[in-house]
Amino acid sequence: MQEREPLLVMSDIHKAFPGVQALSGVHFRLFPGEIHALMGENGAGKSTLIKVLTGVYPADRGEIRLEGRVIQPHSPLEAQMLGISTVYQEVNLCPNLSVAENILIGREPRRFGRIRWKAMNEEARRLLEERLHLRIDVTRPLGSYSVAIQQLVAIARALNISAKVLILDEPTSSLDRGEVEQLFSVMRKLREDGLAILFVTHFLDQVYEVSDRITVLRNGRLIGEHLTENLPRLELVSQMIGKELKELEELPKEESRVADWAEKTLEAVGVGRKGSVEPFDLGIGKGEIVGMAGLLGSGRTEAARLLFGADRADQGRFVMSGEDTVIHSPRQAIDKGIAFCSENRKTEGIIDELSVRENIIAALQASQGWFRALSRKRQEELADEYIRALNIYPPNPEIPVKNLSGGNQQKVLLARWLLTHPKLLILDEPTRGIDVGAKAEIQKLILSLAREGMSVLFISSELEEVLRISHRIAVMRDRRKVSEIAGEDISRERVMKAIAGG
Amino acid sequence: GSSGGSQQQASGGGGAPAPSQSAAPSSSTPSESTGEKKIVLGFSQVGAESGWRTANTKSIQEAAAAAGIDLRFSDAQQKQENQIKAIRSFIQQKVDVIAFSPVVESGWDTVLKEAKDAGIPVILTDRAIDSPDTSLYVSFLGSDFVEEGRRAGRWVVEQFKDHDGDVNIVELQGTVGSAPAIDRKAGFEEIISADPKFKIIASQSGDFTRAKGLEVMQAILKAHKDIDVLYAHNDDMALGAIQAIEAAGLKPGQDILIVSVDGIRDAFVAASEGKINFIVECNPLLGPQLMDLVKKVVAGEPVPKRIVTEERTFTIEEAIAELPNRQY
Amino acid sequence: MARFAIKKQHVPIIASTALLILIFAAGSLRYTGFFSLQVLLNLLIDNAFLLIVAVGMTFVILSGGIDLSVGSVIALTTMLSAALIEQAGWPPAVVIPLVLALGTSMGAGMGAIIHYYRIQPFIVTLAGMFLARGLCFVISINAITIKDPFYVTMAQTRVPIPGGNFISISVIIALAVLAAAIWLAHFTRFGRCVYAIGGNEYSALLMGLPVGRTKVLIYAFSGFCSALAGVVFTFYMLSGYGLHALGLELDTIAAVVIGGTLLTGGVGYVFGTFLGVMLQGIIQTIISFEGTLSSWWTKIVIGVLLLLFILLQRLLSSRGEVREA
Amino acid sequence: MERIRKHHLFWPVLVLVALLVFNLLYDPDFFRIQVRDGKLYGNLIDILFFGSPLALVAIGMTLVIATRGIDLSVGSVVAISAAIACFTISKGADQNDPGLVATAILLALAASALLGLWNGFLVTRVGIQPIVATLILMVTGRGIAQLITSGQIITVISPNYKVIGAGTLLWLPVSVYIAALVFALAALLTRKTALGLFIESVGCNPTASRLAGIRSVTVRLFAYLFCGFCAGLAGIILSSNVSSADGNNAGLWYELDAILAVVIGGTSLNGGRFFLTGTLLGVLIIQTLTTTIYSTGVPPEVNLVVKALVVLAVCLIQSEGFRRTLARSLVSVRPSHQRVEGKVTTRG
Ligand SMILES: Nc1ncnc2c1ncn2[C@@H]1O[C@H](COP(=O)(O)OP(=O)(O)OP(=O)(O)O)[C@@H](O)[C@H]1O
Ligand SMILES: Nc1ncnc2c1ncn2[C@@H]1O[C@H](COP(=O)(O)OP(=O)(O)OP(=O)(O)O)[C@@H](O)[C@H]1O
Ligand SMILES: [Mg+2]
Ligand SMILES: [Mg+2]
Repeated sequence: MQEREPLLVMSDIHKAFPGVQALSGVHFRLFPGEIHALMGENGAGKSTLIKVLTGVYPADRGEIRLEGRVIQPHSPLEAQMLGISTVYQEVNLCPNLSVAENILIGREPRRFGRIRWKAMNEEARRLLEERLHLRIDVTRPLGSYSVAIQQLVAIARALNISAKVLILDEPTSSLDRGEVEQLFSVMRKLREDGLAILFVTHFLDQVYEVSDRITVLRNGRLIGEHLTENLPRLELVSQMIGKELKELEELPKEESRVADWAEKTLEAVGVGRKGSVEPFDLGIGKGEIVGMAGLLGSGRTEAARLLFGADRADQGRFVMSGEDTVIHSPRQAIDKGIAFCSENRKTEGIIDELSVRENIIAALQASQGWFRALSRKRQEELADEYIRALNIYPPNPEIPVKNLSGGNQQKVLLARWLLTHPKLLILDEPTRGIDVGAKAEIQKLILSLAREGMSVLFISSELEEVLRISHRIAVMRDRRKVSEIAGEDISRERVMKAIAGG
Repeated sequence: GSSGGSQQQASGGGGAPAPSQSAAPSSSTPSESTGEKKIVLGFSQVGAESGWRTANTKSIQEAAAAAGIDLRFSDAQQKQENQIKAIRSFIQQKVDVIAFSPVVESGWDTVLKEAKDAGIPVILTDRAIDSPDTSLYVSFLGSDFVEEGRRAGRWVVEQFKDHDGDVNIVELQGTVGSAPAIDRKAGFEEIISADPKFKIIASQSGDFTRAKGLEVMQAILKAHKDIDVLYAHNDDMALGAIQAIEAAGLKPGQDILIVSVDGIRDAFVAASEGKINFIVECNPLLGPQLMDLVKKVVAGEPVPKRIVTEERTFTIEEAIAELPNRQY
Repeated sequence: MARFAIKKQHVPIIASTALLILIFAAGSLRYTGFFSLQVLLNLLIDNAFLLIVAVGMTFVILSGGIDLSVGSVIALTTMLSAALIEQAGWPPAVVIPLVLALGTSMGAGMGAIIHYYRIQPFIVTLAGMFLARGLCFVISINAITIKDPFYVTMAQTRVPIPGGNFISISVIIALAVLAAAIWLAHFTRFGRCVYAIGGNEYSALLMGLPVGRTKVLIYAFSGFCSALAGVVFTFYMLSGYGLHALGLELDTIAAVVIGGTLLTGGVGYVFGTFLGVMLQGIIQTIISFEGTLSSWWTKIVIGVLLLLFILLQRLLSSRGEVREA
Repeated sequence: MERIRKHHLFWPVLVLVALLVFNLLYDPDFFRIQVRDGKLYGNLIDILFFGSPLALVAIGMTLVIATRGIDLSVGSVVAISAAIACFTISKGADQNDPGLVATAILLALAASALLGLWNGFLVTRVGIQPIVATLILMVTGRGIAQLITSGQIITVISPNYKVIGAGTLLWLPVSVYIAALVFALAALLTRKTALGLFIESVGCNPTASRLAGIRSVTVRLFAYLFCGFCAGLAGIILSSNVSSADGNNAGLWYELDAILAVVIGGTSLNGGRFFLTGTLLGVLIIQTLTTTIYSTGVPPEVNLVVKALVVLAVCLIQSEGFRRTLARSLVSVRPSHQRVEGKVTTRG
């Protein structure tokens, strides 16, 4: 393996943004027929390296060679024509176009210049089904599907381009186990066909499962390139974080205090919405963490949205501290002490032009109203506090949030809601795209908040995570709540069984 | 005489002959006598862009009511294409006579041919059209903008005939490209160009409005120190300019002589205070004349191809005498 | 699943069509002479140029941009045609391609500035609007009448339609443009790329679509449509004049938006624009058939009719959506 | 220096200065300001004076645009407000009665605010696209204004009313104070309360704002209402200035100038970040340009060409890409092509 010529070589790449040196002197090699994991903390420069490679940003310095020849793509289009196919970190597709178009636009089947819609839909359907085992109506607009589906569509698009290099920037961040398996088998097949695959993820398991080689970045610098088999986990983590770290997995599992949870923060009784979620009952106790598990599209997100009033429930009622309440809008929910951190950070989360500070205080300020404005000083204090607590990088509250790396944006959203000190915190995929270190920190934070009496509804496609921190797990299947598993009963097998339906 | 004006009903329904599917040239030339059937007149107005125009509209509406003519009035909002549409719909409604004030002179041939083919006679009011085919309309009733400019010019020349040295003139033009602006400018220049001592030192568009007249004049007054005459293409601009002149510490009508066109009431008031020296009238009250014409056309009587409306000029003294009679 | 199932995206179009029929029926009941095919055909004849510009504008708006220069480009086209034909004596066979090329390149120029220098379309096309209108007056302040036999023929030829009705050649041009544009929007790569850019320009770029080229082409196409509309307008008016088509850009934008295209881009249909143009036309027709409105009431009634129509359209559309869900 | 150059107002200020310097070179007297009858008199004062109604409208427009909206009806609201005020005064027995004048002004302002609210209602509650919603009022509004004035120009003779648009206070025109006051009010409202944050966040990402609990409906309603109010105030100033109300022409094309000013000032039509000071600079640039055209005697037929070229120059110079191209072609080191750079431009 070692002796082969690398397919792609990036040498001495530098890239600076105003105020941040995102990449400094990075070298990177990619061999044909290998899966190469690019690792690093949030904001390490992974996505930036990929964007430099594909011509989204020009490099300040450095050289890129593909098959020995110097290339200088000026746009993703040129990169594609050179044989580099990319799935970028945020879902970068067009929500207004149909799924089929999103997969095939630019390469539609045509006859005499006329797009053959039937053939196109057919091809898209086939692609999704054969490669990713996903069966959906490909003529519907992409925007009507959940983030996970959108991510799969983006992957399908990239897979369909006959390329020499395939780049996947956190493609699995909101996929569940089954989908990830599916993706991996496709990736392995492509590897056999001689493709070079660059893969970014924060899931260590996944790295060790598929990758052949690992490159680690830290603060925009190259830390090292290793064959996967030669790099033990702990070593990888300490390379990423820059300091020794004890095994992350050993979070103190909460000894259950079931008795306390009799006092419910919020009870949903027969709450449902036609066409999205069947009526369900769910009560969340004070200080309790309720996990929600289920497959892709099982309706977890939609159930959570009902609890927050983001969509209006057309059946059932809510009870808060023993009294019936209405939750018709996010506004009302917030006033009652409910917070909701959406899975879709790009369109429903960050307010991209505004600064990190403004994004952090947005919800708190909204609940205080127009005239009780937080003073600038107070805002800065709060922002600084949470930037430190969540380790947001770069720690500058005044830069526009859109300039933050994906993981750091996610932390900003978390900060926004933590700041409101809600009674009930609904977290939909809160650790999406967050690095290992930070993930552990956030889990610890959630546990300690629960200990202080906050109720949490925790949704994640990473089952391990749900198992680890939940006191009780609600399982969704086909837009119905099918079971509830609590306390001692929680185990991987039981939950899996409930999810699969049996 | 005045008669009750409540004759106008909201919708048509009365006059038109039985609807036929085709718009092909029909032989039904307006042969009905004026006896019992009311004459239907389709009138397409330019718009309501100025007080002058509103007075014009009002005069036509009142005269139609008085003459017992069923007026179909359509407002083009200053757009030629709307006027063409309106004329098409008059043809469709089979009115007896079409009259309109063209927004511009050119571009009427096609639609007027359609009218001609449908056997509907057309009368132009207020402005002419430049078609070589004069059979497209039966008569043109209106003022002559060039002549108005000439009258203003003649007065200026007369005022300064004993004056040696340059006469510095500021001109406030109407909307760039509009017919009155072009013609009033041309007529004025035609006269004053005879003597090189008359110099137009600044000529800027004031869009026929008071606010613009004020703004433009204010700037011109700063750039030019000795202005003898202000020629404004309409009264509104002159009224705005007067304010600017006063703000500059000068006396309108004395330090700067002011000539303007139209003759609206406010201008007469200003003239009576000595702030406007000469007004060239442009008469909007064409209604009665138009209705006579319509009746004659329908009755098949011969009408002259060109009827110039009666228009006067007013010096300060004449303006003071006229002021009580001004209606608009 | 049924073959006749109505797609959610099509609801606004269907609602608009239904309303148009409704208004026509109401007009026919109220006014004599309204219920005839020729009234409908006149709608086309009188709005042929508006339809053509609106089609071009649809692409611009679909891409999330805006083009304020269209009215002025029409005026410039009429002026240039008139000056070249009547004053310079050039033959129409040279003049028409020339003005079309000029309009197209002006559009392309604006598109290039918008894309490469990242300046907001509104401001660039506003400058284009001032420039084109200003150039008209530089050519001549006066209106120039066109007497060229070719133009006169084009203006006055009536293409007979069975039943004794007729349309003009401009209508044929406009309908051809409409058909071509529908094809362009829905069956070509260019068209889909326009939708993609409107959906999310940055995403389109990352998806490897030729965003720059497409954007320049979009404005070039709009410029071409404006120039073509200018040619048709010249047939209609037989004159060149600097004040022609004043304020037409707003009528055009309104027609497009009423036709269901979202100003934020990415959503809408070219056919919707056709309906929007027809709607504006029919409101005009109703006003002139009404025949008793003073100038200000005319404006008020136009506004109120517009509002009523949009309210009804929204009502019908939301009903449709509910049923679909 | 670098900090100054990066400031978002750097280029608008530079353009304004360039325009003024051009004037100074053309006419050395351009900057001269005299005291005449207890008031300052000169071109610079004129620019402020004639710019103030536009500034008012543009300030309101800035807020609306920041919420990702647009208001095309401002010109019509100007006309309606002028018509109501003048009509009310003209019906009075004593046109100069301060009570009457106050009533007239209040009526006009209330109506304008109401019209703004109506726009906001159509946009937020009925869900009509802002451009169409306000287009309706733009068309109808002129009609309403003319209906009030019966299509005539209503002239009023009321020195008390005239003070607002043509009066002087401490050497400066009263209207300049009014514009300054409203500017201060808007700045205070948006920067000292949380309103500015809410407006920007609603304009940036309406969905995210709703989920963050911001009352986006109220915020947008307020923006339209405020815009209507500002337009109404501008209408009063304009009509008081010429002591008359002209339903057809008052405020004609104001919407375009106002939007232009907002855009020159650096606010994006896609909503989000807004810059009130930038808007003010935009207004001054437009007004200075107008005055320049008038006082340098540019023939009216090429006015528009000049305006077009200046507008183009203003926006090109604000574009970083263009400046780079320009610098490169001036230095002409090596012609290299434009790079795609995503949405990375930062506004400091
Ligand atoms: N457009 C931009 N403008 C300014 N700074 C940027 C921009 N894009 C990225 N950065 C900065 O560059 C650094 C690297 O970001 P990058 O997105 O490459 O991180 P990443 O390794 O992909 O992180 P994550 O795991 O969170 O996705 C970050 O500090 C980020 O704030
Ligand atoms: N076959 C399908 N598989 C998955 N999702 C589907 C399917 N068909 C439709 N969808 C869409 O996916 C969404 C599923 O709802 P929701 O987002 O609540 O699921 P979820 O359990 O949160 O899963 P995810 O992990 O995808 O977020 C719906 O909006 C639905 O339109
Ligand atoms: Mg990243
Ligand atoms: Mg989900």
